[in-house]
Amino acid sequence: MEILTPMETTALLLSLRVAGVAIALGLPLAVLAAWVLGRYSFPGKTLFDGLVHLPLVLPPVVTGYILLVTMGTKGVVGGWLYQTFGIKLIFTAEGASLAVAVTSFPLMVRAIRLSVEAIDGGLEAAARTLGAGPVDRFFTILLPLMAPGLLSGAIVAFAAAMGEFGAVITFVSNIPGKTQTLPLAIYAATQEPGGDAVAARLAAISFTVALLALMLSEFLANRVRRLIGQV
Amino acid sequence: MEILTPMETTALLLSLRVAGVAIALGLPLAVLAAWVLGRYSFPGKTLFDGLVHLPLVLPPVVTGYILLVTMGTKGVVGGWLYQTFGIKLIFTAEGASLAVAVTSFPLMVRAIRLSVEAIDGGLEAAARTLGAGPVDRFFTILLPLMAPGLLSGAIVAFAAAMGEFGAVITFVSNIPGKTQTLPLAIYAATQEPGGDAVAARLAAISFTVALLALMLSEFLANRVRRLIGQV
Amino acid sequence: QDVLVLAAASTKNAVEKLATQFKAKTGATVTSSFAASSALAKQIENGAPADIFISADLDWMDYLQQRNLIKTDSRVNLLGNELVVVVPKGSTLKPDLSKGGKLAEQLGDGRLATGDPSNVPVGKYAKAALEKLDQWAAVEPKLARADSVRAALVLVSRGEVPVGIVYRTDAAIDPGVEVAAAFPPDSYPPITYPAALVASSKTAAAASFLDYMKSPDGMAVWKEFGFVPAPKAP
Amino acid sequence: MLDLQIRQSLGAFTLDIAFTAEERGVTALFGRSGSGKTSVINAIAGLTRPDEGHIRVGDTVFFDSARHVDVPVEKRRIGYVFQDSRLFPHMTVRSNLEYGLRRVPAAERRIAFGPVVDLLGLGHLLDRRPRGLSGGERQRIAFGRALLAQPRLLLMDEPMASLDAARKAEIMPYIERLRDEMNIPIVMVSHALDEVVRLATTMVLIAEGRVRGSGPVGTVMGRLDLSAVTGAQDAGAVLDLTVETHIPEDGLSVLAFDGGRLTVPQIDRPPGSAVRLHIHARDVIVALQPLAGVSLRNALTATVIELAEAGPSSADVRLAVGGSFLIARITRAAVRELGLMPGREVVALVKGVAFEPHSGGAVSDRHGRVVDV
Amino acid sequence: MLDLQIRQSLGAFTLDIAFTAEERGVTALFGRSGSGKTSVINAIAGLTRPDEGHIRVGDTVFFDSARHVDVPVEKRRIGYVFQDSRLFPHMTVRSNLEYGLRRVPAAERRIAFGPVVDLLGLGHLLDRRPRGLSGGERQRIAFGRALLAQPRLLLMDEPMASLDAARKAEIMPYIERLRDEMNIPIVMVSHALDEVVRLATTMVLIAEGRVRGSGPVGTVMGRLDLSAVTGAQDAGAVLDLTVETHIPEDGLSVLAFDGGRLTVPQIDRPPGSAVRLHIHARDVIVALQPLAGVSLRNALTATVIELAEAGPSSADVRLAVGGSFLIARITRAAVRELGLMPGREVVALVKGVAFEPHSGGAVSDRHGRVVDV
Ligand SMILES: Nc1ncnc2c1ncn2[C@@H]1O[C@H](COP(=O)(O)OP(=O)(O)OP(=O)(O)O)[C@@H](O)[C@H]1O
Ligand SMILES: Nc1ncnc2c1ncn2[C@@H]1O[C@H](COP(=O)(O)OP(=O)(O)OP(=O)(O)O)[C@@H](O)[C@H]1O
Ligand code: MOO
Ligand SMILES: [Mg+2]
Ligand SMILES: [Mg+2]
Repeated sequence: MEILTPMETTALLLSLRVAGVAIALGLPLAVLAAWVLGRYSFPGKTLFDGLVHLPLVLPPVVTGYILLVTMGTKGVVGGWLYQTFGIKLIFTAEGASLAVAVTSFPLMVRAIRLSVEAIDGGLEAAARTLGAGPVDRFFTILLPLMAPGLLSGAIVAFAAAMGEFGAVITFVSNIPGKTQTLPLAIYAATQEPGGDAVAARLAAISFTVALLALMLSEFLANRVRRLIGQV
Repeated sequence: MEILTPMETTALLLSLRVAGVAIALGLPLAVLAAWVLGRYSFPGKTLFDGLVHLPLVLPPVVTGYILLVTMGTKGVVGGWLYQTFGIKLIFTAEGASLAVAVTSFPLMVRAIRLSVEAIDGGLEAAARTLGAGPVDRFFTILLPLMAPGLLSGAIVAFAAAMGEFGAVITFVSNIPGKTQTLPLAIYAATQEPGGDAVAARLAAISFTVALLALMLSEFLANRVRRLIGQV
Repeated sequence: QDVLVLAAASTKNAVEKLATQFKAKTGATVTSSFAASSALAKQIENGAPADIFISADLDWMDYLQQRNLIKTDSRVNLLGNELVVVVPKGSTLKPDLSKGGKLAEQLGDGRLATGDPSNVPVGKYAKAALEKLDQWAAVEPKLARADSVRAALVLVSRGEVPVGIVYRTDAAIDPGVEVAAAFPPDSYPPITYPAALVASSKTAAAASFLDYMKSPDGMAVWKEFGFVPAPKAP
Repeated sequence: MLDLQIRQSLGAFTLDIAFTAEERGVTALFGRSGSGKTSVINAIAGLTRPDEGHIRVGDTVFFDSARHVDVPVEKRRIGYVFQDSRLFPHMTVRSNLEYGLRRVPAAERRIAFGPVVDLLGLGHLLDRRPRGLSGGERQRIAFGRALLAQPRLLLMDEPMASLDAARKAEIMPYIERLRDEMNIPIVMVSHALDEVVRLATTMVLIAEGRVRGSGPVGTVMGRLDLSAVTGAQDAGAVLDLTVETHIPEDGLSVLAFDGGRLTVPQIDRPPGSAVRLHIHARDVIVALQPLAGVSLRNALTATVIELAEAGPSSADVRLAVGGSFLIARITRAAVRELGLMPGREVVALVKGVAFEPHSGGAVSDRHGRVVDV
Repeated sequence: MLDLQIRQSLGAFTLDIAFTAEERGVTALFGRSGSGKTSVINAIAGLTRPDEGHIRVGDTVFFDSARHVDVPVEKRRIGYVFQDSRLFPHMTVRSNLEYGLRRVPAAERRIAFGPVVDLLGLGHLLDRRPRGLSGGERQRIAFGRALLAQPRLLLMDEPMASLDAARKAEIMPYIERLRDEMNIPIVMVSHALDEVVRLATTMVLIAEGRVRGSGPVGTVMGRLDLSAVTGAQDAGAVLDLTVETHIPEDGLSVLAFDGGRLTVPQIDRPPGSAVRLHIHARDVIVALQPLAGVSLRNALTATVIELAEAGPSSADVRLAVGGSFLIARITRAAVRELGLMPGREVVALVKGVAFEPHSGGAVSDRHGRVVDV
């Protein structure tokens, strides 16, 4: 028996790509948001924090629907993107990335923010006396020291991205080879007679991928911790 | 216009209760898991970590399905619970709590684990020289110092619990007043032509609740940080 | 040019088989995306580049038609289905579908699984049928409202509920359940799966695939999966 | 001119500090634990913000509440050696050391990497990370890091508390060079009077958040009533002298002041240089007439000015030697036996090895003031 | 008996330490920064695990690699005052202080809360949290916390480095009481020779992870070749004496040893008590005959034993006084002028105020050994 059918391989690879792109795009923004939330006070901070968490609070289908309305080719943003750059997100893998990026964003921010808050302010004070301005300090002190949280946030977001269903199917539908990620394939399998076995196998694959990602992240986290002198 | 129909009020209260119970039950376990994962090494650690993350990786519907199969009255565990204690989880609010507890569990563990890892080992060493054994240290040193992470984990889990759809509807289905949480009501609304307005209003309620929860958590986190001497 | 079909999830196997056959015949590739009818309709509304929409009920097709998002002249009632009562395999329960019957009592402290009558098509039909049979009021508090036919079916085949109301097509593909009774055809509005070309579709092959699905060859495939021809408009 | 006047509430503690000091030189903040020393230098660095007041160094205004000036820390270019070392845990020792250096334009780099590393004995640690370093190692790195940032003003909070005597002896001359050759003003906190006396030009005594006395080290130290604050063990006086000649064959130098001559271990300064000596009260012996056949090198004619109790059995004798003062701590039994009283002419004897030489930079600030609060 | 023999790799650094010390008393670890002192006490505490060796205190085996004994830290009941204070940030000062105390059965509590708080001057801080406390305040709390845990052995890593002289002067007698009255064995790291001499019974010199010399403080300090390690400034000798009589009217005490008598500031010990004096080399003056009319209280007949260079201009003269030894640091010019050479009879003069008295617990360990590596 082959382990994966071509369709399943496609779904797996697509999931990896979609999740990968989502994390890669979301991470810098998440770091920025976490930094701002973790280190500064400003009016409207709680509202901003609330907006960051919104995708977590809403059922994913609703998030997907909001994306559909705003980022579809008829939507405000999506329409502009389409008219101006010819970028089309709906029904594309890029759109799937956007959907999982949005739903996993709060998870990244939370993890990274925790790391930012745990960093000893005394070190930043020391860097200031050594002439480092805010951006400089951000890159030379905060960013390296938040690396474990960043990794943790990335991995949890990656796992969530691998499992995201509602937002994806609602925004970019369920097109094999284009937008049918593993969770959608699992869903599709449950719609078929005797599909449970297939669904179970796909779920096992998901789990294996997540396990590998976790192993990688543990390994990296240990290295990072050694690098930043925590071990 | 009234702000909420009776049905919506019911759904909101139910959501709060379901999420609250889920966090209350999940938190101690999450703390335990985070402590073990953050402070100790043991064979099978990655596998354990993987299992903790499983609900994040799998589409919620699949998680709900797994719960149905295991915790339903015909399931291995659920059957035993039912036979032995007459506890029935399926189609009940308790079951909904279980479902959201499971899906939000990895989020709690991640946040708390980050906090555990950020605690200076030197403090534990000091506590050891003062005669504190592992459990003693856990309660007197680690637990208070991980409080910000615990809060953060709880709030993120609460938000996710407020938004969980797939696992809930699959495991306990959608019974108004018993298991129809806000997301289920929102989803139901979006499935009807012209239901968008209702869905939007319910989503706004969700958002408001989440915002309030966040404000509360920020407030508590600041107090906690003052209490544990970080500010 | 590929044809993209957005179809209600319950039509998945049949549509895929039709697509394979169509490709063998014409060489044209048909891709399909299966999801809830509501999601698909909204995707079309928001600019999804689809060619054909197959809805599980009339409401969402009407929704698009009102907004001029489908080619009205291409709209057809493609299929029909039947509403049946299923029980877990081996169950001896004989559902009482008589007018004013005791279905609710038969449930005991169990529940009746079906789609959510507020928004899932199968639930709407079930509600109509039970109302017609004067059993709705008794059964309603005992509903387990699933978000899809499949989810309702799982509850039955796992034995978590003693009774479910689903389409015959779904009942046919789940070995864990057996059809214990069928609702009288006049007890609920005809179950209709409408199909149409999407307004923005520019693919010539789309029309011919739609035609193929309506053709006798196509109908044979539908039948194979338990669907019945569309009921005549009342 | 270092000109500081600040008022700041820290919880229940209030800081209310004002002093001025020569810009060139070392200002020592001296006071008991919890008196507010760290708080003062935090304000100078800009890490905390006084409620009101001003902080000026020469022409530069770092802070002035009246004029709404508050230069950000990173623009002040004030080096700070923290009481806890605050090394960056994720960087190697080398990167820590270079952190400030790299942020200074090459043209403004006067303190070079190599010499600092050598001075501080950090060569073998450069590729390590802070974790696992010993307390003294961390402190030396923190010192080097602050130095290499080419500060315009250097703050040091007990920089040598965790250093052994030998390392201290190596570092002190270097701080002198910073002060004298590089003209970097330094404000330091120290509990060790020998460090203060050797390095400081101005001394600021702080108690309970207020200045108890400030001025040139010689003036502050020579006041008997402050010795209670400075710590009984370390009472003594400070003399400013000029190098007269060297006796290379004995490794000695002869120093002159208006009260006479002192022979001390050779000082590496050309004749004519200004030099300061801290003479501990317990190193001064009082005799009624000059002695012979004894290892004491230095005999100065002196007049008893004042007697004060220093402990249950001891007394401090303030002696005028020319226009300067010395303090001798002797037993009260000796006071009685020798019949010491104000006005009495005596000989003050000091061992030649008792001196800790302290050179330069001191002459100019003789006009400093003493503030009583 | 404190019996320690460990070998441990720490990165590139290797610790290879063996020494024994009297169980009753203070063992001082002395050595330069990075020599391995903290590493040794970490091993004693059980915070790191030696690769091999053993650590025993009296009958208790804390660690023995051969016998696979490794008592967990929390079971050792060893108090540890860390080099960094490691206060619990989330607890008030009071809770910090009580942390260890509460974990000891009431019956075993010999050190009470109130007196420790008073001694350390912590009363006004009890309700504060560690954040914002000054360096010295933190260190005092850490000390109190370790004490109140009623340790069976107390480890202190530079406990007084950040304390001012006055506070130090208050705390030292307390440590003496712990040592003498409560019989708590203490192992301390210190860079300050005055602390070591005053408090320690046994001194262990550590350099580069190895023991350079160990034994009773008097023996170790009296060796000229070790003064390079202990720091040139602080060379000196240690005399063990007996209180002979007190002269209350002068606040003086007369001490006797086989080399004669010394008059010192009054010591609070009954006649007959054993007492130790550290006599700094620079406090000893050499004369060819007894002097009159001078504030020097103490003249001892001595014989020059050995001369050694101590610096470019100074020499250390080792003197035999009865069966004991003194070291005098004088200029080489004085050596020449006085014609000092081994065998020469001289008078050693010491000022009465030069003494830092150190009482008790020292007589018993005169048989200690000196180890050379
Ligand atoms: N885990 C470790 N990894 C590598 N090197 C280490 C480790 N622990 C200690 N060292 C090194 O061992 C040496 C001894 O360190 P230790 O802290 O014992 O010194 P110390 O004598 O206490 O010095 P100080 O007086 O400066 O505190 C130092 O050079 C230190 O860098
Ligand atoms: N943020 C704060 N909140 C409350 N009290 C504070 C704060 N900062 C400092 N203090 C108090 O102010 C006093 C002065 O503290 P500071 O650190 O300046 O003392 P210090 O003179 O440096 O003492 P040390 O020699 O012990 O380091 C201390 O009693 C301290 O507890
Ligand atoms: O295919 Mo449906 O929309 O679940 O009836
Ligand atoms: Mg301080
Ligand atoms: Mg150390």
